[in-house]
Amino acid sequence: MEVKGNEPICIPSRDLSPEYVEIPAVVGFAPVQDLLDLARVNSLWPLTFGIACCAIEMMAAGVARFDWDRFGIIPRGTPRQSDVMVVAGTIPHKLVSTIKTLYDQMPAPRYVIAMGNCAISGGPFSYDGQYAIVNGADKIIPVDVYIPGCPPRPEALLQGFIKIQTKITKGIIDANRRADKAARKRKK
Amino acid sequence: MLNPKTIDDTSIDQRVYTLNLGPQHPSTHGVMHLLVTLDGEVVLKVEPVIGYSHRGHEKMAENRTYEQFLPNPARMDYLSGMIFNHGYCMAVEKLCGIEVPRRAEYIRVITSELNRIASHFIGAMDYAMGLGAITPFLWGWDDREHILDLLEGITGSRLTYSYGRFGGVRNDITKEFYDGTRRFIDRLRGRFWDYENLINQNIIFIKRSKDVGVITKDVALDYGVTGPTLRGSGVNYDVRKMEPYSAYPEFNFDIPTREEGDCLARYQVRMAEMEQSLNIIEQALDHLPPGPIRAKVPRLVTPPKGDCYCAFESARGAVGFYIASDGSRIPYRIKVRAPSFSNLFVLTEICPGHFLADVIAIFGSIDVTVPEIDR
Amino acid sequence: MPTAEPTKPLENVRNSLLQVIPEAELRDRDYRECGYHLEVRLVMRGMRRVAREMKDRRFFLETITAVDFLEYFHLIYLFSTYNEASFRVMARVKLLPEVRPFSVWDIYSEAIWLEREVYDFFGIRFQVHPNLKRIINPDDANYFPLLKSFGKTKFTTDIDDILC
Amino acid sequence: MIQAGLGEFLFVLILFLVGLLLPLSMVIINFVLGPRIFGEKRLVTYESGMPPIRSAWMQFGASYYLFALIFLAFDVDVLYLLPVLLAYQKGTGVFELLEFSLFLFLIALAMVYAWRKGVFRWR
Repeated sequence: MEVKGNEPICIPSRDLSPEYVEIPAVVGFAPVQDLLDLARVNSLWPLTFGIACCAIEMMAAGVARFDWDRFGIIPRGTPRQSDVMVVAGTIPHKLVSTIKTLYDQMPAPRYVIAMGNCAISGGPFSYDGQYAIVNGADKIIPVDVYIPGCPPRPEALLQGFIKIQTKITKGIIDANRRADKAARKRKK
Repeated sequence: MLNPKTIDDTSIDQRVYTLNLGPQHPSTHGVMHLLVTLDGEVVLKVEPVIGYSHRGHEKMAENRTYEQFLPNPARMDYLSGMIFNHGYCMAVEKLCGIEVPRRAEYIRVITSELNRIASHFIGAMDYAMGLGAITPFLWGWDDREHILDLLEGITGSRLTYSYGRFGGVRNDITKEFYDGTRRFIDRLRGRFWDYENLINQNIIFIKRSKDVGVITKDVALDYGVTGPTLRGSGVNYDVRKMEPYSAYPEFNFDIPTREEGDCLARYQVRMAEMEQSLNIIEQALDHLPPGPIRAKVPRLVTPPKGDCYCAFESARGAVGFYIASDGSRIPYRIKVRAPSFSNLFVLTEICPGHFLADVIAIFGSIDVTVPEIDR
Repeated sequence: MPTAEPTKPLENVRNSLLQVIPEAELRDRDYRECGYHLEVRLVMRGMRRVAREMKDRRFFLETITAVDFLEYFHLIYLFSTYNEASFRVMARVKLLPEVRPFSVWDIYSEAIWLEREVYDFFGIRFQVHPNLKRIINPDDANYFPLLKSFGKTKFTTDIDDILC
Repeated sequence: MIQAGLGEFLFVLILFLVGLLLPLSMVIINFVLGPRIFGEKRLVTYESGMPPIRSAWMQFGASYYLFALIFLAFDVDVLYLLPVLLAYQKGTGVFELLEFSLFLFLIALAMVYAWRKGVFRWR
């Protein structure tokens, strides 16, 4: 890997390479898929993949006080049984192939949360002449939700999961909620 | 059994194979990669591969002024971030000859000891979880949340603190922090009894920990092991006692050590050290002197030419900041002596001969933080 | 017990080191100001004798590191003790860039990985090292990051020997 | 009469069909309703994120086999728990308890024998 020290390290920005394009299901019947989405939403199993300080806040989100079990989130050890990959921490060059392998080994439908500034943009460690890290997880794998913070609080991680839930159900829950509120206002 | 020295994974004997206890593994406390050569269940060779969490702290130090480098130490060992932060400030103060007022020293000791307890909670309870005990893991983290609330009250962050400044600390401790710490000390003293019953007398925990991964004194000397891992082998080396810094000479606390040197001894040393830290905090709160919390220090510190090595005790061992300064505002070279680096490679010496499950227990009992090793 | 000037053990180490490597330059340093008590400045050849002497006196090897002064390196070994009032001895070796220092891995086993780290960041190749390859940077990296010539470093140009 | 005789074996047929259709339907539903991904390293065996060093097809030590045998012994006798409940419904509970604890005791003997032989010591 040819790396010269003085100019900034930038891996060509991720073009959605064909291997990451999801092949939609054979039966694309909308109500069925929405029903499945509602089922997926309430059992998002993250892959236990903590790299650095954000991993401790991820564990804190899993423990009694913030307790992500309420959302049906059960951390899984292997990518084969997980839906969400939480990239929690800085991504050095040595870890890039590992992240790609793990992401490939996750079955569809899968989602990625970039937790912490390091996973969003290299965070406090990205500067002109940084030789060691990749500036952001989205340079390697497609990311769904970004959670800023260094480290972000456990509540921020839970909100990230809720944001993924809204994304999965394509905003159906919010749309219904807005519709109910509008209906109540009209009735008054 | 096959002789570990002569075996490597390309040997024709089919039974020997090499396994990646790799970067992503529930039991490797972060992205640690252990290349384990196995004969069936028996481990022949363990080779730790590191570098999966390397961020180039030391190269960054050569681009940052001393103040800009303040947030970095807490991100090296984020479990004892406060101790690293104060240690870095102490190193620069030693280099520039800045006198820190006594109240600031006391506040540093209180916050460092609180952070040490929080780090020992993770170290000890992650070890227990490595053996399959989930409840102590949840208890330990629950008690740790109390500490995080206290420290967040005065510093604003939960894990990676930038509370220390050259010449003292950023702001004074509040009344809530003072009362909260008092309540926390009483509460935690009552909780040790629960941990004692739940884990220390648990027959499975003892059977899995006793005589597993014994580190003798010579091996510890050979590998430069420090911290609770060393104190579990009977050497009472603690930088707070041997090279007293900050306000530690004014408190009396003893260094718990165990003679056996196995995983159980290291676990017991960590639990005993928590009680000692509580004593220190209590004494510090009793005699908290009034006065300023920061010395008069120019905005940008420019230390004289020369170098200095400042050692202090983190939850994992003796940390050392070696700073070479060329008289400018930017350090010429900062080298961080990471205790986890030396503690980690003891694995290659003590793991052969154990089962694979014991290697995970030994690795948990040594309690390393990966970004501190890779810096 | 505060570290009053530990004359007794420090004198023993000084005398024994003087016998072991007469040509080295020993300096007493004020602990409060620089963090170590005794500084040994020597040439690469004497380093293994110093390490063996320290091992016999039950010192442990705290760390091996290097500092790049553009024309030469300073290889820094730190030894400290476990037992009585701990005091620290720093061995400082002046290396020209192409010189290959001797490895002390058979005296201190920890030196295997410490020296690999120094090689990984500075390119200093230790002789007779079991497997001198990169330890932290990716194996196929072709750069030595902590050299002043690599990447961005802001340092003043008038560098004379910082420590004199 | 043959029909009557045959009728009793109907439930065996039902059991077989359910046993066959259930997993099949799961696979089909999954194939039909779920999206699919063909990543480059999808079929690589998972070894904590690294490329596996050797294929998993290799000779294992004998002690793994003995361990599996002992597990099998206890797994099978758990299988008998349910039919025992159905079969022994006539008398009071004491007889069944004795009967079954004797059965368990015999299997436990097998385990003690294996223990004495040193199967659990892995050497």
